[in-house]
Amino acid sequence: MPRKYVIHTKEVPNRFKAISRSGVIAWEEGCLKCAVCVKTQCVYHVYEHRSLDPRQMIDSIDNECMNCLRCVQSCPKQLIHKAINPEYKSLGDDYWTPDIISKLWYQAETGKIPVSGAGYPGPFSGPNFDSMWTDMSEIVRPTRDGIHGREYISTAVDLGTKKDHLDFKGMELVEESAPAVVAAPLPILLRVPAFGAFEQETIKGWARAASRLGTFLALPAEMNPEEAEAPQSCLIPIVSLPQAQSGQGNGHSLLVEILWSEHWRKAFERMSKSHPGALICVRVPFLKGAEERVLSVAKNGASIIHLEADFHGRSQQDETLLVRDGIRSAHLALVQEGIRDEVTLLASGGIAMAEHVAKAIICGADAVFIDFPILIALECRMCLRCKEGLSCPVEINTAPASWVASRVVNLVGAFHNQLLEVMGAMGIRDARRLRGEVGRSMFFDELDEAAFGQMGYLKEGYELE
Amino acid sequence: MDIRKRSLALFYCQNVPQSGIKQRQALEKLYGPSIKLFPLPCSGRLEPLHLLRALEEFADAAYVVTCPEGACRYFEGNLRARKRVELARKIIASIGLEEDRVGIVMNEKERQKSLADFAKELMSRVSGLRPSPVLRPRTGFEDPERKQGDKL
Amino acid sequence: MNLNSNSTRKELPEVVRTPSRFRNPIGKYRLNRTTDCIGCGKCVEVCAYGVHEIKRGLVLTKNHYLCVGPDCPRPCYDECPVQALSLRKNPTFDAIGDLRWPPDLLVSTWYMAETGDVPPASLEYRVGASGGGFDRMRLALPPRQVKEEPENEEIDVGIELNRRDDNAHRIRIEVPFYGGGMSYGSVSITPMLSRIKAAAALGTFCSTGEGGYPDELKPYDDHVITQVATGLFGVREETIQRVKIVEFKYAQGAKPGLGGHLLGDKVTEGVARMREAVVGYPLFSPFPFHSVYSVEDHKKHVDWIKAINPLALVAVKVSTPTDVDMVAVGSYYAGAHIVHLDGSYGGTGAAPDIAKKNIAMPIEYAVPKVHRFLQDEGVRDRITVIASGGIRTPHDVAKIIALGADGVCTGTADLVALECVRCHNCESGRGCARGIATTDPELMELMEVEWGRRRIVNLFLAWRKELVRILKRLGMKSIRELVGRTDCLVHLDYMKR
Amino acid sequence: MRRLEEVLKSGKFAVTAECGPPKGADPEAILKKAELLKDKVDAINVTDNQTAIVRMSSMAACALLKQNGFDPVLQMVVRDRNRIALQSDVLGAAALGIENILCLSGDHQSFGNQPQAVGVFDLDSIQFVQVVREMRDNEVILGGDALSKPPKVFIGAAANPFGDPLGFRVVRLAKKVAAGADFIQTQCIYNLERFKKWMEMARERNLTEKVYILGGVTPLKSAKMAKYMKYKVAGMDIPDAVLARLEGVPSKKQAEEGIKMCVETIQGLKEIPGVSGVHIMAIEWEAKVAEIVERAGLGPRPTKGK
Amino acid sequence: MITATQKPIDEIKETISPYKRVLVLGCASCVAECAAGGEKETGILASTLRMAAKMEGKEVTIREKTLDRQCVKDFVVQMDDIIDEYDAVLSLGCGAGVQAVAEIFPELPIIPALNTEFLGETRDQGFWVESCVGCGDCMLYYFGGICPLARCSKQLLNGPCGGSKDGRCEVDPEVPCAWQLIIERLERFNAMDRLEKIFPPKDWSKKQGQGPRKIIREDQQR
Repeated sequence: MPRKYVIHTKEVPNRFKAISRSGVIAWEEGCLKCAVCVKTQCVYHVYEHRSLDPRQMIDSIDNECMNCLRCVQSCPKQLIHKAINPEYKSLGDDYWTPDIISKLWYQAETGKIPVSGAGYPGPFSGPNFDSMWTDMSEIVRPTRDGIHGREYISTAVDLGTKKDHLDFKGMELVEESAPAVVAAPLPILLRVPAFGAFEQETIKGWARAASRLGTFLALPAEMNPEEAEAPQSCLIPIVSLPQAQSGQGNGHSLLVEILWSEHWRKAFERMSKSHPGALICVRVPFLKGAEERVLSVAKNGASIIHLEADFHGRSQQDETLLVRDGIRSAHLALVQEGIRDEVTLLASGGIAMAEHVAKAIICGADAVFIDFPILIALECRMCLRCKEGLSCPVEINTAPASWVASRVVNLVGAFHNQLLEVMGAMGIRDARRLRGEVGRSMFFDELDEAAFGQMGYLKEGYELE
Repeated sequence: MDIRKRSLALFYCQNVPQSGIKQRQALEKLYGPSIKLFPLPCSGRLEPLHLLRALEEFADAAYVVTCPEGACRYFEGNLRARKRVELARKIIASIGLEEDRVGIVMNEKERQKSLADFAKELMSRVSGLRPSPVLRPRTGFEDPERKQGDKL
Repeated sequence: MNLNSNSTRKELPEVVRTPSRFRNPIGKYRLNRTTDCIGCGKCVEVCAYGVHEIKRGLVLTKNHYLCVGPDCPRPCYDECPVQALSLRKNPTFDAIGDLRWPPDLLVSTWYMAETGDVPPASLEYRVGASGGGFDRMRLALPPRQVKEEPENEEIDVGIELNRRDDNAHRIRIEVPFYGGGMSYGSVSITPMLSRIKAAAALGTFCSTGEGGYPDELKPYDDHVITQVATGLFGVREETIQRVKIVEFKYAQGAKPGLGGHLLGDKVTEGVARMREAVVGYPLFSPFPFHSVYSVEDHKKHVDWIKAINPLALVAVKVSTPTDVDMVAVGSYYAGAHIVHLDGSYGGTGAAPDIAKKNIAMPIEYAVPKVHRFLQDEGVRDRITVIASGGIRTPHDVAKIIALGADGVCTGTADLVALECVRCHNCESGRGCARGIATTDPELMELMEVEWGRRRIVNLFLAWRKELVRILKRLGMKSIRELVGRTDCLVHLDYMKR
Repeated sequence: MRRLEEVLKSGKFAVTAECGPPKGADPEAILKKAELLKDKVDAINVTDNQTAIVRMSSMAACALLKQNGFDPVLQMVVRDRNRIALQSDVLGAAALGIENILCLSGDHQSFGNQPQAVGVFDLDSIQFVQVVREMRDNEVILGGDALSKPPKVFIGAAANPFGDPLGFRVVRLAKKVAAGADFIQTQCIYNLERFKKWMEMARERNLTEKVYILGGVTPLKSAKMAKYMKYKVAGMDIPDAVLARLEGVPSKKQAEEGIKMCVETIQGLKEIPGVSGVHIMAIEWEAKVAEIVERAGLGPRPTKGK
Repeated sequence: MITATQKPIDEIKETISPYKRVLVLGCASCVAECAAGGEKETGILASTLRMAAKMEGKEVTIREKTLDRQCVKDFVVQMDDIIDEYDAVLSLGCGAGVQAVAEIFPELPIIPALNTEFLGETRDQGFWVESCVGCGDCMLYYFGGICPLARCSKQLLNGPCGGSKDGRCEVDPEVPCAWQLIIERLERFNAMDRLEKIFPPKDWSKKQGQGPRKIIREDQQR
């Protein structure tokens, strides 16, 4: 059994005031100044802690209110109203919802998993990963009690080709020159996001986080920090074809990523020569028919394939193609071809929450890259201002590497714990066993059709209520 | 006249037409660092201190845009904002700053203006002001040294 | 010992109007009164809902929340001689609730808990806004003249819980629902007593949850379901012998596949004593029962209870995995009287967000699956199927019964009756700021047992009334006739036009 | 014996008038005014910084009048002096031979030309009446210290039958009587009906048997003055009919009409049981007092004293 | 409560002009109730002064802090840690607060920013009126709960002066005649006889005279 993998987290405060859902509007004029004012009774001390941050002009009353409405409901002159904080509403977009963003902030700040009471408040189901449920069972398929550490659940995964048999030469095990697999203690790899107001310092921080977590950070080769600044073995340089031909990339890499193109083999061969110690991952964009391409890449010698969707978890080409289905098709294609274990399938794009990690793996990925979450961990609001050339409201460019690293460790620590929660509930002790386990999951389309498909007939004259 | 030569802190009620995040960013792109936009759940949330701190920290002028009179979701938020703005104007006048550095514009019931209309109107209105004597040495919007997170 | 339940129908309790504990109840509308008001009292006179009040010559709009808005037949704002009144939507209304419990549902539940009646038409009290499941299903009611509608008095919404025909108690509940488990510790004794006293008044039951069986509940033993969960907190032979129904909790909808978790802050002295634990330390229930890894193990569990209390009904509370149907049948063969399916979208307790929505299936899928499977197995008539996990309205009750359940368990609805606003902060700090899910002595004072009892009774009387109305429209005399009648339902997404 | 007390005690209808001291140190000014009233009135009230405007002190003016053969009534207000000064001034006045003191609250300092002044109001007017009575009758000052020689003064107080609330006005009169007032001079009477009512209430309480009430009158010079008094002067009650009557005559004749009305009022007062005299406050119009007295049939005054 | 109003800004600027590092010190008690010296007003004043200083090109440090109560030394000493950073304190406390702070920090100039006005009640939104003079010998029983010392312009104890008309005071028609109110109230509960007696001269020594007044409760003392 591998050594127990624990991510040590500690609270790392925000640099800016986090934006939360609530807003309080309290008229001061006409206040009766009650001796026992509802404001002083606030369980969360919102009014006592109220302050104005003049740099951001943020009034903390919007950020600290927890929406219990007691002040609204008890003020004798009804001087207090509730609103939804407009800054909150404007966070992110339809995919990166304010709820997801603020929960990511929370995890990066505290390293804790988000917990709340009173049931699930969200939609019945939704697109992509939102229309999946994982399975569990209480009696006939016993689970193990791993969440609180009473039993060990392994999240480790192997990247590379897993041999389905051992080669012997006489009595000796054949040692191969190149490493067949690289181990990662958890199925989460970091990746520098496609855009963002980050700097070299930020990348340093991400690299340190990857190193502390024992995982990897994929980054364009030209961003590769100096050796003194970050351990090179945790970096995955992303090398373009011209770069590959000029022999770029660092010599210590265990993994190198190249981009798929018509001529990817050329780059692949060039890299294999210049980086004999590294595994080469081929990144395949998630386009229509991507599974064919994945298959062909696999058959042509690549041991790691990275299926890349856009940051909303869709095909870059066609918005109706969802990464969930892309992973499933690629996985199934490999299975059908009988070469599933010869390649590692990585997925990226739209992995926003810990549940997406588990679900992507269930759909067939071995591990996933997370990109924007490691930016959001740095308080990014997904406002995309940086894309427009506007200043970053949370000045990510000024964030010190140590802070960046700790925030990302916290986030991944929380993701890891949530993965344990899900695996524990499913009774799965090893992340490698989770891959492709669609039998341990449920899909909305099938369930809904089975349960309600027959309920479409309205008899003449009947009324709906 | 280049209307971007003075900086404006613009507080606005989120119920002002076309004041979503897209429009807001478009304005920031258009006017660059000379405008800073602050959405409020209601203009009545604004306190005089918000205006003063904006003037103190980064803005040549601080204005509030509200819903039309009688159309506040919170019944009287904009009326309260008006009184608070009046107080802020008195305060800055008392130290010799032009009253017009602070002001309130209420939307009109009949012909509702958008956030962009207000931004344009106010940017041109404040362009006539002399540089704020409070912002010396002139630091612009993006100076990270300005941190005075004191209590409201 | 009386083995037969009392077959005569119990008298219904009376509605005692029980307004909000807070000064300003939240409603959908607000009336604004300008200073132009001349205090003539016209508004007081025209309003049929008691929104305005005149006191010492001063006219006050005291009960904004009772205003029915544009539906009002005689709007005060039209009749005011000086136009001092205007109607506006309450701005706070939009800031409460969520997709499962949108503001309309919260406010209408509060209305029912206050008045014991369904709210005026301006409030949507039947479906939520989650966009699927119950919220996309509608009851299909026959044209009025087609079926003969029975009299209200003829309609029976009660159900029998023991359908095994064994030696255990015959128990009939007067409404097709009982209270789901909320542990002592997750909530204080006040809501617990309120719920159990309400259950007693309504002729039904309420579960203790897994936190033990406080002495305060003793007078209501006949209406208590005591829970045996994986943590076995406060479980003793004596408590099992006290009750008529014992519930095994294998899993719960709030966090399927996970054990209960009580944060250290909530483990106060009383809670620690009850659970035989240490003050201030968090308590985790293991998952699952480590003694139960098969149906055979499960049978041992049931036999254990039967040895201690041979007359008790055994309920088995399980979650909704893919093989929920197998679990249900297994429970039957192990000797359970009730299988209680707790869907993944329900739950009142604190749970990791990841567990709330992603593990196990919603109750809407589980019930028809189980119902069909039990029918195929030929044992559907021998076991009572109780559904829970997202039952918010009387319409949800009717729908889930039509999908194949016999009855339901309520949880969140009770809390909403007690003025939960669904801020979801039950778990943090001192617990519920509104004094419901808290063990903080100061916050507990925000609520009184009698108030809570009345609110819950009122809510469920309103539900009952609504169920009677629905059955009457369907031409059914008993709620049992509705079980499995999916033909009474239409799902909007599959509706053929 | 002092003239005023003597006239009143003899049951005759008394006549007093008011004289404002000059805004200067000239003794002639006050004497000149008094001269106009000589033998027309029984006593002359000297106001104490009336309407809170600084003038020659009432005590000095009274002393001058006394020296010149008049019977002055020293008006003292509690606005400007605390109890020490008030008591010492009472003793001083008595020593100077001043025999009548009218104890008043005084117009509020904010009305005059020294609005920043502190209002003392250590004693109120009723307490002051009581203090003077104690000094005179029991020969003690406040706190009980004995006096070597008590001030033998005739104690007056003011009453305003037109102030609100009417019901309490008589209570207040009763309190002044109980405190020791010997005579009462009232606010200017234009509303005779209300005055009659007030008198009736006073009679019911038997107050007219315990105190001499002098009705106050002020001749109106013009409609303008009437208006001013009606709307601007505190405690005045000028019925609309009075104003209308003045306005009904050409402005040149208004002064004459005012005097006529004043005379009529005095005649009316004479008819009211319990009214012991009239107090004529001809503000800066002392020259007309003689005419009013004559026309009201009050002259000549009984001659006595000095 | 004690009411106060802020001094004109010019006067405040003048009085703090010699100092480079000024702490603007609010008080969350009475003066916060009357919107003169609470946390909010303190923030506004500090901001205003900083702007004024910048306009004059002065290099000064002005920061704000609000104590729960300036007149209770236990709260004042909480500033001990930060007080060395300042040359002067601009206090938005009442006169008592200013002096209590001054006593704790004898080496530091404590400058008042408020004019302490009176003991008052909140009559309406933004409207405070004097209702007690702190005479040390309460007579409200006799006067039906309305104090003529505080509310009659002439502090009359034995009934209204001649200027009371239509229930208004002669000094200011905006002000109701206290005596009118007293009489109305006493009539309402048939207690007019309380006014029949003559109230003797007030013993003012309880209000002022022998230096600052003191209250000593031995049972409360250590």
